[in-house]
Amino acid sequence: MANDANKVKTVAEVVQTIPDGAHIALGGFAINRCNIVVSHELIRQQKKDLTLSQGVVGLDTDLLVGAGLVKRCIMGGGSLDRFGPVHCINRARETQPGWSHDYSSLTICLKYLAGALGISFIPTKCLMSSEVLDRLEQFAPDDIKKMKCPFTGEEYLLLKALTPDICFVHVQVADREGNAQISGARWENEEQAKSGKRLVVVTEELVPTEYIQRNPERTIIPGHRVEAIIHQPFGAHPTACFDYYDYDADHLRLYVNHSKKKETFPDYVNKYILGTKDHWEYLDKVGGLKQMNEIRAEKLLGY
Amino acid sequence: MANDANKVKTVAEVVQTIPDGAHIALGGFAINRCNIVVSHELIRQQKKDLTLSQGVVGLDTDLLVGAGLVKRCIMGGGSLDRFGPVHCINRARETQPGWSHDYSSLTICLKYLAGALGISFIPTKCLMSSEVLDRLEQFAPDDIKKMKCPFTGEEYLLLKALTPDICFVHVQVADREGNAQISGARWENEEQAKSGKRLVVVTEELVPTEYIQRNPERTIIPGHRVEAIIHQPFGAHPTACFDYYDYDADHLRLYVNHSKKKETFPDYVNKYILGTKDHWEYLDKVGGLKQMNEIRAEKLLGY
Amino acid sequence: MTGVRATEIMVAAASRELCDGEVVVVGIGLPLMACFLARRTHAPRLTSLSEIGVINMDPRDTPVGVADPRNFYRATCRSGFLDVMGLNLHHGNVDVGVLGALEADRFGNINTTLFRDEAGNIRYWNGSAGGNDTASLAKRVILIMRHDKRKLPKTLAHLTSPGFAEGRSRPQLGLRGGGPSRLITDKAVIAFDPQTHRATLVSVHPEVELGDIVASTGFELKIPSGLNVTALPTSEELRLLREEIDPSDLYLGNKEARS
Amino acid sequence: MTGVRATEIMVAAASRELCDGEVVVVGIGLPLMACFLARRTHAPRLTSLSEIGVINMDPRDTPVGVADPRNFYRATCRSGFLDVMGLNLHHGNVDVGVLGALEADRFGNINTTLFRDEAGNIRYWNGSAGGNDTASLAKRVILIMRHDKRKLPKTLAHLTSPGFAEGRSRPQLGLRGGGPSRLITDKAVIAFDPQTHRATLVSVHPEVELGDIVASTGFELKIPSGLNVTALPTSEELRLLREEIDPSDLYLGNKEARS
Repeated sequence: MANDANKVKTVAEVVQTIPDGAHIALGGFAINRCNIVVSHELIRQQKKDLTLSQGVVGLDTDLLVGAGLVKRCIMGGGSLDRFGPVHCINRARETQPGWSHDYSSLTICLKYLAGALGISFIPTKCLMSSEVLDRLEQFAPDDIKKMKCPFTGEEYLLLKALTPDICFVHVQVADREGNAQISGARWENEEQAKSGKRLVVVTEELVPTEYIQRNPERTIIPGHRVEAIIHQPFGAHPTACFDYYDYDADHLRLYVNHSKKKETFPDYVNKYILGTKDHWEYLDKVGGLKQMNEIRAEKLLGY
Repeated sequence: MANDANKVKTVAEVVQTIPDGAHIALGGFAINRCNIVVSHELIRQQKKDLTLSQGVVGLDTDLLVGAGLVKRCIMGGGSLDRFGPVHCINRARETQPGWSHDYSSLTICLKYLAGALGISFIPTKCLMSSEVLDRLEQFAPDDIKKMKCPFTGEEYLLLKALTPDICFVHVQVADREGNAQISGARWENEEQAKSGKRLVVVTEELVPTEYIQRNPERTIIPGHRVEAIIHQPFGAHPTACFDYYDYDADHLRLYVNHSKKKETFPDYVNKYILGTKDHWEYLDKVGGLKQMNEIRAEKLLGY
Repeated sequence: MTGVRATEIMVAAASRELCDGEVVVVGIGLPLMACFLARRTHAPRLTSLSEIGVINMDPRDTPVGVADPRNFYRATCRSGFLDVMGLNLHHGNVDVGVLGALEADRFGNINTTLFRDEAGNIRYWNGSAGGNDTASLAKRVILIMRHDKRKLPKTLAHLTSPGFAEGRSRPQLGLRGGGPSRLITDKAVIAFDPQTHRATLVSVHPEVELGDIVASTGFELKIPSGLNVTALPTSEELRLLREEIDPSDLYLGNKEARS
Repeated sequence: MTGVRATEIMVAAASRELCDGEVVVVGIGLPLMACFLARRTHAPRLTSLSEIGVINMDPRDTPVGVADPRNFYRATCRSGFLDVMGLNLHHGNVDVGVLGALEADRFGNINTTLFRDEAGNIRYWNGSAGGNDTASLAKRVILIMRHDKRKLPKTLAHLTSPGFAEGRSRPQLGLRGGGPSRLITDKAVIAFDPQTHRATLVSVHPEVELGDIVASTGFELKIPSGLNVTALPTSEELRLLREEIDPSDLYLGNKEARS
């Protein structure tokens, strides 16, 4: 991968390089560090026929599915926690059998790990004797096999590696090379980010490399893996970004009120996404500086 | 694993619980964070017929082999960097064909990763078409197999998981529960430490849990995995412990002068190990407070 | 039991199933409440793991979900799926999984994926997330659920996470973990027979009629002689739940008691 | 070439093989020196990986080995084998491996495990460490070695890390990486023929006789017409090597030039 000199890009520039039909992996989890800024721009640019993968799907993926951009979802589960289920994704699952390939959190993570390690398969003892497996055997028969361990004789499932075309991960800090550090839990962020052909980091804060060098044990993503850095404060709103801001509970409720019904979802997209030219305009529309200050994280708590 | 209330033990107490013939994994690498305090005590207690495994063998393993405690070594390579080769290990390899099972750094790490993940095998594209593989097929035929990926048809080697009976890792800080954080590079420490049936942490500094909670993203080993914590400042001497002290170059040279020849090695063991009752006495014998101050790490450099 | 709510009985009963020193993977909601209660009472050395990558979380404010940063507070380790669910759960050193579900059957198989609504249409819910991993691998599993005929049916709408599927033993199913040990509802505590693996009543909550339990259970429930009454939460347990663990009644005040 | 040492020519020649923006796994010694020189001259955006788990190390003091904490200084990432050798090298995004060796043969296979001493006895050395991993997986490999008959033999004492074993192509060998591209010695720069995979002379260092090279090479070396003379290090390269990169002559002063 070429290690370009100027990697800091706008989300519009980055999204322009993504072809229709691409496999995109998003780094959010339910209502935490979702790639909202990326999802919004994918919708503004009306990308088509996307395959999405994610450990536990969240608002970033639900938005894309609701907006009709997604033809296949590879996922381990997901919800908007107590704000509600991922209604758009669930509608797609209800109406199109086999539209989603459903795994579990760990098995999606192992699939990314295999992709990141450059091995095309990895064994697991999860999913055995479940309908999750039955459905994968029905709808994704080329992605899952059974095998006896040649050393122990124990039966395993082999999972096929996931290798997305492009991965996005929202982080708290990154430098201009893409060296990125994540605070709080990081679910399958590392394995996912390193599993793909391209990697783009969205960061709350752009820091000098010297800051990274102070605590290089915290670097989860080394810069040479990163093709582009998008600098967007409050880029995960209305989901949370630990140490930076809490989720915006009011906006999440508003979202769920719209996403509940197919008929009302376009209103949300039109107003907050198509009706704004970029994330700054979106942030203004959802309450601007005053509201962002409202959800800003407290020092000790991180939310 | 029972999570006992008092896990802080002496190295003598811990080593007493290790049976002859055990498979021990040590966490050192060449001349960095070697489990010297553990090796010394194993020698004092004259354990027998040990199997040792380590990614890149270092002084901790060389000592045990030189003292005649080891019947099998599973390793990825090793040396004492520019201070010399691991003479004791090399003598054993020269005189006993098949005594060591030689892999590479990554393949040993993958074997530990498989052990840590609880999967009995893991594929790799390393070692193909090499004499390293030929010898493993000769001397460890039950530990390595070839296989075609059922998804891609690509040929892989399958490595058998490593699951040591007991793992030791030397860290900079740990609390009384065993929550441990490592500074500097950590080679295969995490995968190795989590691969075994038992895990013991040797720490330079015993910290309150509140210190761990300040930076829990840095916790490499969670306390519930840890059976015992040995608190021993300068416990890796004469090897380095980043942020705490540099390697002791004079003592390493003295070691290599003794280890070079089978005949002179017992002098080293008698004087510095059998001739001292514990690590504090050993530290006094190798220069005590003045020498430890000499090698103490400088703030910004960490060595 | 004046003023003691069913959710509080459930949480206290689940808490008592957890032993000091054990390692527990917990789902959000009542499972988390049970874990926090155990740690504040008889099991101070319990280790709690959250799939997202949090160990020993000790929230000041009740988290609304597993991804709520409130659940990261005072943790001793923040990592990810690979560490918590891979290097711990799949490694084999998790003693207990505590899970909620949409449905459970008489073999302790659970469904967290979809259900049939009143009109008979399939409605999707969350899917597995860490549920299948935990049910497959933990040494034992405790289920916490509301007790009604539709949630405890004869046949699941979807078998997301296996207990003793078709009444078979765990080794027969190719599974490593020990399977479900308890199903704790708002009416009773249920175990699974060691031979037949079938749901067997253990204790009935105070003031609940046996007939009500039978009528609210969609599957056949084995009822042994000599039934116990579930112990009520102690006043200290109630104080902890109400004042420290869920003062805003986020989970304990939920009539659905859904986790 | 007054005062220019063979080690300096080797390091400068190796440095020029590295392109800006590339990702390089480097062994200790002359490989590391070459990488640092490249970064300070034409390749400021080179990424260096050390197997132990260090990325972009920028030492103030010359490290004595890969495990020397001097090599951790000013790094942008400190992780471990799994990250550097697994999630990067095995993943397939390492452009170049720069390695030293005890022996190399005409197909660029290398030995870092053992050698025969004067008496013909087998003497063990280090083994593979990250060598086999790098040789197997990097897109291309640059070897840096002292040039003598015993170090460049017809038959290796041990094939630790494959180049083009038995003259076969990398896919035939089941290997993903592209194999060795250059063998840089204290006498010459050698490449491997794209068809036959055999060692082929590219350039001869200044003041080195072709006859000396042939006499010091244990294997058959293809010698094309139109040989070049290896460029000397520039004065700026020499200054950097002597004043900044290895001021204590730890590696550059080593007559053995062994890495």
